Amino acid sequence: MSGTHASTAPPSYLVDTGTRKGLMAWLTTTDHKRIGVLYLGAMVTFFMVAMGVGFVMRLVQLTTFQKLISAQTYNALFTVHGVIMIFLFVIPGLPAVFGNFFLPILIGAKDVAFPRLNLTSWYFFMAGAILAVLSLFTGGGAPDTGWSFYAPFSLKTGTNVSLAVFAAFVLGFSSMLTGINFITTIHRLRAPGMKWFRMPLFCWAVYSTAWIQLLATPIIAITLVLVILERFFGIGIFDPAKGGDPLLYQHLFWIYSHPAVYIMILPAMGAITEIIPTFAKRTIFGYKAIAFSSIAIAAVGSLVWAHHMFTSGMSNVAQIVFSLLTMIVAVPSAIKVFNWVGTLYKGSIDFQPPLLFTLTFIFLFCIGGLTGVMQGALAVNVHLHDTYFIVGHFHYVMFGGTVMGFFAALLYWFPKMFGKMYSKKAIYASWFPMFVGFNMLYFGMLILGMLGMPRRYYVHLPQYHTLHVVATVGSWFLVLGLLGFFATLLYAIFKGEKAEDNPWGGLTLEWTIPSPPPVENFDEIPTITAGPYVFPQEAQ
Amino acid sequence: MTGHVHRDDLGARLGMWLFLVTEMILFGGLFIAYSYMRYRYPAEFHHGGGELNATLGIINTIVLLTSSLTVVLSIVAIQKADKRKAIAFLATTIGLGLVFLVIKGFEWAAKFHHGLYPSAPHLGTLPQGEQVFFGLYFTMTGLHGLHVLVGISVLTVLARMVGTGSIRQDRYIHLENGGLYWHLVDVIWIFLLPLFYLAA
Amino acid sequence: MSDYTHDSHVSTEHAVAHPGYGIFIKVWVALVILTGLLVLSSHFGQSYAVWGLLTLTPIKAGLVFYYFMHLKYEGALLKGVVLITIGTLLIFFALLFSDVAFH
Amino acid sequence: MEWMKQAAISAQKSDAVFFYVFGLSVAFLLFITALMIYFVIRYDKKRHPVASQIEGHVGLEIVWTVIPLILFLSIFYYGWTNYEYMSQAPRESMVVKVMARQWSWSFEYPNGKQSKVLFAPLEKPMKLEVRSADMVHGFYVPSFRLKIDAVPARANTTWFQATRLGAYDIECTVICGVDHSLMLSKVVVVPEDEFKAWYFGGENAPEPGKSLTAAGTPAAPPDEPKGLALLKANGCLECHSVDGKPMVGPTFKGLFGKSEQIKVAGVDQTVTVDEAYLRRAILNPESQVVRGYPADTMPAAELKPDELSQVVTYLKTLK
Ligand code: HEA
Ligand code: HEA
Ligand code: HEC
Ligand code: CUA
Ligand SMILES: [Cu+2]
Repeated sequence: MSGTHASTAPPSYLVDTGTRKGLMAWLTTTDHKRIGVLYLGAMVTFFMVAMGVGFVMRLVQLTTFQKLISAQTYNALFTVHGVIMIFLFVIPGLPAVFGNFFLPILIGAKDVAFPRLNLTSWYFFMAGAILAVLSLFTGGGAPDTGWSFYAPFSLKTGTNVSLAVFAAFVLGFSSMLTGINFITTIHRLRAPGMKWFRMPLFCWAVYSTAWIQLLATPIIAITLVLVILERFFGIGIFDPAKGGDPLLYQHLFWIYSHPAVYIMILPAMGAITEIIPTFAKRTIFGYKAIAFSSIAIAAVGSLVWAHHMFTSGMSNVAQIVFSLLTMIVAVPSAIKVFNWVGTLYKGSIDFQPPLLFTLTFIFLFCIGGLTGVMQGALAVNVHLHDTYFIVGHFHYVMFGGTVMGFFAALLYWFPKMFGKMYSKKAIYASWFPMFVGFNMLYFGMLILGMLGMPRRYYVHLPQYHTLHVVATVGSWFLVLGLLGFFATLLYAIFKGEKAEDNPWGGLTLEWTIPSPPPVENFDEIPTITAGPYVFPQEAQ
Repeated sequence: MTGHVHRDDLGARLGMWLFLVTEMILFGGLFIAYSYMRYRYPAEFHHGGGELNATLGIINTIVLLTSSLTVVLSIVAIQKADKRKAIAFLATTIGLGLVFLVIKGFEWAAKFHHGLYPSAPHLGTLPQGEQVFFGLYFTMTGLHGLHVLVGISVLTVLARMVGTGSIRQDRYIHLENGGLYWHLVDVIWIFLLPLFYLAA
Repeated sequence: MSDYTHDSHVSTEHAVAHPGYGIFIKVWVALVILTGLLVLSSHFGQSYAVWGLLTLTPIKAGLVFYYFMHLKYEGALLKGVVLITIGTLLIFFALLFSDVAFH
Repeated sequence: MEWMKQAAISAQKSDAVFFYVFGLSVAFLLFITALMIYFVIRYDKKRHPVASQIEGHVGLEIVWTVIPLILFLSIFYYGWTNYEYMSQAPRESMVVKVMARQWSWSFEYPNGKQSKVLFAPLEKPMKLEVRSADMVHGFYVPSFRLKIDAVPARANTTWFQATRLGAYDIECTVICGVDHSLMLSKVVVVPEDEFKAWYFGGENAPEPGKSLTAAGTPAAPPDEPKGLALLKANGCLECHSVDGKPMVGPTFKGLFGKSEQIKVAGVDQTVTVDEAYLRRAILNPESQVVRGYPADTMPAAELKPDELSQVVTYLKTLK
């Protein structure tokens, strides 16, 4: 790509400068920006696959595909869909792509603390991904337990659970190593004058996320090891036939997997917090409130896991404690939402695609969050648990939240990452079917759940058919919009206009360096003298 | 990057400690499982503990404690630029680690001999709580043994590095970090001893 | 060359005065004695054994952390890291027992 | 939606909380959305070229921390107290044992009577003790807004008091294998006297609520062989077909006299299916596992000797 004025400015990170060229240069890079792009490429690929799987599941629910796809295959489909989406996309998603690319730049550093470890994390990620794919075709075939691998079914089923679980274990390693790297980076590599409360809020979000990754991921790692040992040696800890307890499995699984949902959403919230001030042309409302709410989500988020087990037969005391804690964890999210809206107040708003996706994020996340609160109320949970309502809830938060946040961040930082600008009109045009389709699909699921449609069902009872059709048609609009979105960006990478260094008028450090950034980020490490969002009082 | 890396020993130790955080939580998950099950089956755990050889467990504790000591001593030696002593201390640690594994091996062999291993026909006839006890025993001591093995390998590499001089008085962060790992393995064993061997 | 220095360049914060051999040997003696006490307590019956487990074992672990692992000589950051970890584990235990203990 | 009308007290309790949270949620969602849209239009850079640099407002932060907190706590409290009511069965409840297995439900009443659908008298409390023979399953009656998991080696309890006559779906909500979505049954709520007539009416008492169950469980035709009826009653046909259709277990069609490849204690062998083989396969399925089928899926049947003979006799007729 453009390295024409190499004599005047340092070459961009996209230009090979070392002894290795082309693909090899990328696969051996320790540049945090290149690693971010490697993650991006890998994730888009897996994502497309999982998207296709989701699409096919909708067709099954139209009952048109039931001759082609057996019940066993359907069970494998939702397991694969869930595993890929969760472990290969939304958990690593924003930290691995944008955290890697922008965290060092945002705090004025030249790279992360352990660049080689960073590349190792990517290789762990790829190894896990490949194992996950292998598990589909080897052994007894694709796992059919759902992404939660509940014992004793996961211990008894003849499908290839062991390999899939091992893949998740390896992915967990990747996640932990990234967490170690980010915490150390933030503690040790901030530029002179970059005090904690002068950090952009995305860094706070990534920092909180990294702590959850460290404190929760090992629990899933050991749990998955136990599942494997159980399958191979029958150690009997989860197997009721040997005195084990399936509920212990559920506890251990959710001790990680609930905090994991905050691993997914926090960085997305962080990205949203960067975008709003830039387009409102004003400072963020309530900097400290947002920073501390990230920490609070990380802290309290680790304490609510058993709200996934209200109907499992655990003790009454535990039900009450966990329902209470679930309500408390919703407060910091509410604080963030109100501060975001407050930041729009008396701004001078420059409406651009990233802002559109940001507002979409807030709207959809609120629906997701509010449905979450409904499930957290005990009397309601006994009705909604394991129905399509849950499926609706988590698609709203994960897709409407994390993935929309991902899209917003991608639109915001795309010109910086690739030095190209996309067609804004095409983005607006693909937003519309995406938004309509999304709500048809997932609001349909919420209603289905309220009417008692259980999740993970290959065939549904006739009374649910109409809404299933609505949802499926919604998924077609959605996919249409998504394809438009990706086509636009892909086109822009190769044929887009050259982007300016600071197309949006942002104030954080990444906008002070060229697009795409040079290898070492900064010619000279900047000295920071003020907070991140200090716009001049007068109009520019 | 390599060649002109900016050196930050505190950063390196922070990274190592964060890694140890994950190790602590990893074993923490097992301790959680242990206490959950012990609460359910107090009598069976008592009984199961009686089947273990407490003497071997205690000897192994002393072995590991001593090996922990020799690791710190080797750091002190490096700080005093006493290369020969440092290597000697490391070699002692490695030796003690091997002793630990050998004793552990005998212990496991005895259990296998008595049909006390997961899925053994004999174990299947015992009360369920004892089956769980032995499941946990093999999992936890096994995972710990694996860590000892990794620790020995790491220390061996470190001893070599001391020999070649890449670890020396003004640059011994790798040795410190390797030592931290070894101590954590020791701490885990400190907990395993009363949970299993002294449970009776 | 490393052309930027954010704070103290080569940071060996505990470079001040390295502790000598003696202190560690003393700690080791203490650890062995505590192990002896632990074994002893387990001979007096179940409840002593449990109390021994709950008190002596953390003390032993604490000694290793504090001296062998040099926490004594580290700043607040690393001490904080360890405390956060232990706190998290304790909370996991407590919450889990809100289920197991009330059946 | 006829089928989702509240049919038990638990449904009223659950819905009350639901509508409370739902009302709050709609209000907040509309408020936030309206505010966002208004700000984006009102403070567009054309209308409002100079932004005000407001850094925050402590009072507001407190307001929007405390108000949601109070509301959330009220949701928790309301949800908890109503749930408390839903989970404490009255002392006089009739206790029904619910057994879940791959992939069927069965119910056993205090006097030993058994059924495949759950019969319940109107306006009388019924306590359910839910167990599982294999995997975790979920016992769910949408019209009662009631759910409890069936966990192996554990008895979970819940209760209901039906307030409406009718037949309501029972669904399994925890993924438990291929036919998870077919693990269905019905709760049939009948007037109390009709229930009593069946409950106290001995072995041949007609099942209550015939008209209601018609959709769910077809009544057996009168000339059905006794062996077939036993297969149905014991849930064998959940996994085996009599007409050659592939299901979880091997089909019974043409089984007798066929040569079968089996694994005995891990060793492959080929045997001819005779009467002894059938009896072993039924009473002790783990002793000889048919090749290509899961080893520990089939539960050992609990058949009396004469019942077993009838089953075997019937199986021989399936050419
Ligand atoms: C990104 C992922 C993500 C996020 C952020 C959340 C956020 C929340 N989730 Fe969700 N959840 C999942 C992903 C996520 N969840 C997944 C994947 C599952 C299913 C797993 C499976 O079984 O497969 C699940 C399941 C799940 C359950 C279990 C359901 C069941 O199976 O029975 C519960 C129950 O309490 C729950 C609750 C919540 C709550 C209270 C929040 C809160 O954090 C939400 C807080 C946000 C808000 C509340 C909105 C903004 C606030 C306001 C606008 C303030 C004003 C509002 C009021 C005063 C009412 N979730
Ligand atoms: C982020 C997570 C995520 C996303 C985006 C989706 C997207 C979709 N999901 Fe989701 N789904 C889950 C996570 C997700 N899902 C999980 C965890 C489960 C539970 C599994 C289980 O039960 O165990 C589930 C279950 C689930 C079910 C329930 C199955 C059942 O219970 O029977 C259904 C039903 O139709 C469904 C449908 C869809 C559809 C049609 C899409 C999509 O096809 C709609 C189209 C949208 C997309 C495909 C996203 C596009 C985005 C990209 C392509 C990103 C590109 C990447 C980069 C730029 C890096 N999903
Ligand atoms: C949960 C599913 C399930 C149920 C219920 C079930 N079976 Fe089976 N059955 C299987 C499976 C799977 C096999 C093959 C594996 C094996 O041999 O154990 C099998 C094998 C058999 C065989 C041997 C068939 C052959 O091809 O050799 C017979 C006979 C049999 N079952 C009879 C019965 C009877 C009678 C009942 C009811 C009392 C019953 N089964 C209930 C799953 C089931
Ligand atoms: Cu039984 Cu699902
Ligand atoms: Cu959760």
